[in-house]
Amino acid sequence: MALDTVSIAQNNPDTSQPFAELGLKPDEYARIKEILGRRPTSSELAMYSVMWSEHCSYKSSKVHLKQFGEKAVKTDALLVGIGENAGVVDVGQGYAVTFKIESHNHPSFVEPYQGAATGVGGIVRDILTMGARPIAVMDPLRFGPADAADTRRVLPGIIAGVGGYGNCLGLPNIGGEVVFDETYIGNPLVNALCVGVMKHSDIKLAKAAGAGNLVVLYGAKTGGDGIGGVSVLASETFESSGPAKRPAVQVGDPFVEKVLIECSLEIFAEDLVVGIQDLGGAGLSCATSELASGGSGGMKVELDRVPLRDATLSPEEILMSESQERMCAIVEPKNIARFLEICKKWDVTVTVIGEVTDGERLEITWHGDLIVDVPPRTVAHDGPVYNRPLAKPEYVDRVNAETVSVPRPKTADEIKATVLKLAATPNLADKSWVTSQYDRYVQGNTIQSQPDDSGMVRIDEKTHLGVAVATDANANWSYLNPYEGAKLALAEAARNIATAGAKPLAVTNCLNFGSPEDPGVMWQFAESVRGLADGCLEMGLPVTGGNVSFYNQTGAVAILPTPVIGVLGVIDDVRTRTPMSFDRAGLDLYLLGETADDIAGSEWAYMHGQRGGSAPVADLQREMRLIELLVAGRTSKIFTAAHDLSQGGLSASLTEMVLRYHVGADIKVENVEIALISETPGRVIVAIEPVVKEQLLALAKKHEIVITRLGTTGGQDLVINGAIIPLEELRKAHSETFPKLFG
Amino acid sequence: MAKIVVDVMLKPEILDPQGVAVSAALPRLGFNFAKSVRQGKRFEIEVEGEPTPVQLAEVEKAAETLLANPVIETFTVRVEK
Amino acid sequence: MAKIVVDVMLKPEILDPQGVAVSAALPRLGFNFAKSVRQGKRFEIEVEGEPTPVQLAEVEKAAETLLANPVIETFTVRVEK
Amino acid sequence: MKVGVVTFPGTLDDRDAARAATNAGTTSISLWHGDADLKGVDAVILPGGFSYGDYLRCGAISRFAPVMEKIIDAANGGMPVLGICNGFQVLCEAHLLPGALTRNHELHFLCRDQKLEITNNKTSWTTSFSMGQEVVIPLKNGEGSFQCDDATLATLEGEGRVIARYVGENPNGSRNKIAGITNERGNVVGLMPHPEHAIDTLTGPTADGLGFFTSVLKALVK
Ligand SMILES: Nc1ncnc2c1ncn2[C@@H]1O[C@H](COP(=O)(O)OP(=O)(O)O)[C@@H](O)[C@H]1O
Ligand SMILES: [Mg+2]
Repeated sequence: MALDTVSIAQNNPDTSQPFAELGLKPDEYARIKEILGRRPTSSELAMYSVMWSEHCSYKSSKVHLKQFGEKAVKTDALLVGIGENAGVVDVGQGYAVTFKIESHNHPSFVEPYQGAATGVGGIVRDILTMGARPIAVMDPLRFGPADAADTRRVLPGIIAGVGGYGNCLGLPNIGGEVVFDETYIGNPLVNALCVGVMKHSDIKLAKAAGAGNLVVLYGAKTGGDGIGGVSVLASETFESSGPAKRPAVQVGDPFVEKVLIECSLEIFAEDLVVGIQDLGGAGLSCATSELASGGSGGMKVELDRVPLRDATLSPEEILMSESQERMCAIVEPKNIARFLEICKKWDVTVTVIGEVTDGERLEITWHGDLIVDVPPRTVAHDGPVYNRPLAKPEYVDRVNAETVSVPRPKTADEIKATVLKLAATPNLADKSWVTSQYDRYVQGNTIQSQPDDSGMVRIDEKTHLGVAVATDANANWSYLNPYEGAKLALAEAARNIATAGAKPLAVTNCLNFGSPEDPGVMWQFAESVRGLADGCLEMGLPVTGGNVSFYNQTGAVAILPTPVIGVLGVIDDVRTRTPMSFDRAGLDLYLLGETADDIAGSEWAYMHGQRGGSAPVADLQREMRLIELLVAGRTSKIFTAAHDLSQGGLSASLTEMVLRYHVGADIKVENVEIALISETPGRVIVAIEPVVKEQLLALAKKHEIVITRLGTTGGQDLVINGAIIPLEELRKAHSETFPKLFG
Repeated sequence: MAKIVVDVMLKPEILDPQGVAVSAALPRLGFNFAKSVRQGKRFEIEVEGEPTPVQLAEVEKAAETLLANPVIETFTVRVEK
Repeated sequence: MAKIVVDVMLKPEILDPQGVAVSAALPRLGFNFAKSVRQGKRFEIEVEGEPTPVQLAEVEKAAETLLANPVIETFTVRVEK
Repeated sequence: MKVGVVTFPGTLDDRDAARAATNAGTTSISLWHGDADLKGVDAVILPGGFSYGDYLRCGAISRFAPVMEKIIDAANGGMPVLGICNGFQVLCEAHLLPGALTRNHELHFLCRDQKLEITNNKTSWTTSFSMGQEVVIPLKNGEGSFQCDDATLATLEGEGRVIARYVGENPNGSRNKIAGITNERGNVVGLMPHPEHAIDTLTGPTADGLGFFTSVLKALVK
C-alpha cells in the first residue's frame, strides 16, 4: 500500500486525483494547488474536500448568515457569539448557559435509530466542548404523512434513537416537535438541541495556543464510521487492503459518551485544558485544523498514534472518520499526568497525538513520513464562498393569490366535530406516545417538559434560577412567505418562553432547506435568514449559533422551507412560573391578542388540502408588548395559567388546557367560524382568579394588548358556544391517534 | 416440527458497543480467553413439519426485511435439528 | 484463530416480548411460516488458536456467571468452524 | 445517619438519590464502584441509570464491581439496601433479591407518572407508608418487567415480600404487577419506579417518594 507523502506530491505534480468524486469543483481543486504551491497529497485532498463541503464550510449560506452578526444588537448578555461550537449567554448569578440546535437529517433517513442517536450525541458534545454540563435536550422532528409507509419505517426508529441516546446520557428531554407533511417523505428532519450550564469562569474555547502544549485525543477509538465518500479516495489511490466498502453509517455508544462527559467535566473542573474541540463532522480533519487555526497555527500530529478500532484504516480514512464519542484537547505538559489519571479513573482511552508548535503550519505524519503540511486556516476557514443565484419561485405569487376555502364551523354539531377533528389530527394529537419514551425526570431539575409551551430546567437548587427553551417552525407560513415565516417562528418561540413568565434572551436556529443549487430554494433560504436577522434585531435578541441543512430534497421536490428557531429565556425563580393550564374550577379565562381571519397556512386548511393564501405579517412590536405583559403578570402573580395559541388556533389550545389537569371550561366567542380555527399570531389564553380581573385589565391596557373574556373553568366538558364536548371523548380523540398509527 | 435459526450479527466494520462492553468485563472477572467478542441476535423459529426450500426462501426474505437491518447487519438462516 | 459461539435464550417459561412482537409482525408482512418465534442473544468469541478443553470450560464458566442469567436464561457453548 | 449512594460508570440518578436522602434528613455519602469501601455508611442506595451502558443485561456487569462485594456482605449482615430501577436490576443479578427484570412487554422505554399500592410497610424502606396506601411516583425504564418462576412467585406472595404493586394497567408486563420486592429479612428492597424523582411537586408529580427515605432514617435511629 503506497503512501502519498508531501515529497511524493512535490515530485509527481501531475498525478491525477479523484477530486470530483470527493465533491470538489475543478476551481476548488485549483485553489488548493495554489494555496499549497503543489498538488495536495491524498490526505490533504481528503481534508480539504470534507472541510470545504457544504456541511462543514457553509459555502452557500455564509454570505447570508453574516447578517446575524451585522444586524445584531450589542448585548452584554452574549459571552461567546457565533463562530465557536456554541454561543454562550449570561443568565445571572454567575451562571452562563450555552445552547444550540443541529440537524442529523440524512443519516436518520438511512438508519433511523443510529442517525437520530448520533444526532443527539453530536450536539451534546458541542455543548460539552464549551465547558458546560449538558442539562437538557430537545428534538424538533419532521416526517412524511403519518400513515405513509416511509414514516412507519423511520419514525419509530428515530424516536427510539433520540430516547436511547438521551436517556442513557441522563439528559432530560424537555421538548421538541413532531410535524407531518408530504414533502418530508424521504427527507425526515431530525434536529436536536442541547442546553448546558457553567460558571462564567469555566468557558472553554477551541484554540491551540502555546508552543509545546500537547494535542490529546480521548474517548472512543477511531473506526471507519461515516467515511463512505473517502473510501473512493482510498480505493482510487491505493490498492486498498481494508474492507472495500466503508460504512457511511455512524453508530453511537451513549455509554462511552456519558463517561466522556463526566471525565471531561472533572478535567475542566481542575482547569487542565487550554483549548478543546469535539470530533463531529469531518472528525480529526476538523478538530486539528480548527484548533490550530484558533491558535497561532502551528501543530504537529503523529497520525499513526491514533488508537484504531479497525487496523486496516488508511491515513486518509483516519483523518475523515466520523467515529463518535471523541474529543481533542490541548494540554500543558505540566498537566498531562493528571489528565491521564482522570481518564484512567473513568476508563477512557486517551493518547497524546501531537503538540502545538510555534510555526504556522499543521503538519501531520504517518510513521515518520510527512503526509499533510498545510496552513490550517485555509482548511478550516478559507473555504470557498458562493453567492449562489436566487430567484423568487414562480409558485409564491400564484399561491398567495389563492383564496382558502374550508368548511366553517357554525352550529353546535359543527363546532364539536371541528374540535374533535383538530384534537385527533396527527400534527395536533397528543404526543405522549413519543415523549413517554424519553426520560424527563433525570437530574431532578425539570420544571416543565412536554406538553408545556416550553421546557424549563432549574439551574440552581438554592436560588431556583432557571432557564426555559422553546423551538418552533411554521413551514406552511414559510412556504407562503419565508421572510414572515421566519419572523413568526421567532415570535412564537419567544412567546412560548414568555407564557411561563421567562424572559427571552437568545436565539439559535437550524435552517432546513432543499438544494442550494436551486435558485428558488436559495431565495427561500435568503428570505428566511433576512427575516430571522431582522426579527432578532427588532426584538433585541442575539443569534448565538445554529446550523444549516441543505439538500433536503427528493428529486425536484424540496421540503417546505423549515427554519427551526430556538429561543432561550431566563426565569429568576422557577417556583413562580406560570403553569400551562388550570387545575380547578371557578377561574376566569381571557384571550390576550386579537383574532383575524388567518386561515392561510393553518392546520385546518392543511387538513383540507389547502396550501394557498397569504401568511400573516409578523407584528413584533406587539409580540414584545405581549411578552412584557406575560412576564409582568407572572412576577405580580396575576396568572393561574397561560397558554399560547398556535397551530390549530383556539380549538387546539383549549383542548390542551382542559385535558392537562382534566378540568373543563365553558367558553363563548363571537364569529366562531373564524375564532375557533384562525391562527392569528400573538395570542395567549390566560386563566385568573376573578378577584385579579382589574389588575389584568390594567396590565393589558398598559401594554396595549387587546383582551377578551372567553369564559370560566370547571366541569367535565369543554363547552364552546353551547356545543358540549365531554372531556372523556376529547381525550380519546386526542390520545388515540399515535398509538393507533405506530402501536 | 422443525426449528429454523436466524443469526443476526452487526457487520464487522460497524461498532458493537455491547460486544466491547463484554470484552472489557471478561478480564475483570479473570477470564482471559477472548481476543474479541461480538454480540448479535438469535431467532429461533418453529415451523410445522420439515422446512421446504420455499419456506426457507421465505425465511430469508423475512430475515432481510424484518429480523435484520441490512444497512448495518448480516444474517444467516439454517435449520437446526 | 477460532470462534466460540455462546447462544443464550430465555427459558421457555419466561415471557419473551421480543419474540412475541416478531411473531405478530411476520404475518402482517405476509409471512406465515412461523408457529412461534423466540429471540435470544448470540456471542461470537474469537480465541487464539484451537480452543482447548480447558478454555471451553472457562467459556462455560463465563457464560454461566456473566453472559447468561441462569435465573431466566439457558445457554449453549460450541466451537464454530 | 449516613446513607451511601453508589456511582457506577453510567449511573444517572445518583445526585437525585443523594438529594432525596438529604431532604429526608440523612447525610448522603457518595460511594465509587471501583472502591471496595463503604466509608462507614449505615445504609446504601443503588441508584438508577444505565451502568456500563446496560449492555449485555441490565446490572449484569456492575454486580461484579468491587464495591458490590462489600454491599453484598453488608446486606447479608442486615444493612438496609435500596435498589432503584437499575439498582433493583443489580440486586437481582447479585442474587440479593430473586427473579430478574426483563424487557417491557411493549418493548419501549416508558417514562410516566405511575400509581402504586404499598403492599408491605414493614421493611427498612417502607415504614413511613400505611398498608394499602396509594402513591404516585415516576416510572422510567426499558427493562422493568419483573419475572421469576412460579415457585419463587408463590414464595414472594406467600411471605408478603411484594412491597409495591402497579395500580391500573400493567405498564410493563411484570408478573402480578410487581413493582418492588424485599428479601426475607426486609432490609434489602428493589423498586422499579423512582421515589427520588417524587420528593417535591416542583420537580416531580408528587412528594410521595420521600417516604422511602424517611423510612430508612427511622430504621436506623431505632
Ligand atoms: N443558521 C445559523 N445561524 C447562526 N449560526 C450558524 C448557523 N449555522 C451555523 N452557524 C454557526 O457557524 C459555526 C459553525 O457551525 P458548525 O460547523 O455546525 O459547528 P460545529 O462543527 O461545531 O457543529 C457555529 O458557530 C454555528 O453556530
Ligand atoms: Mg463542534
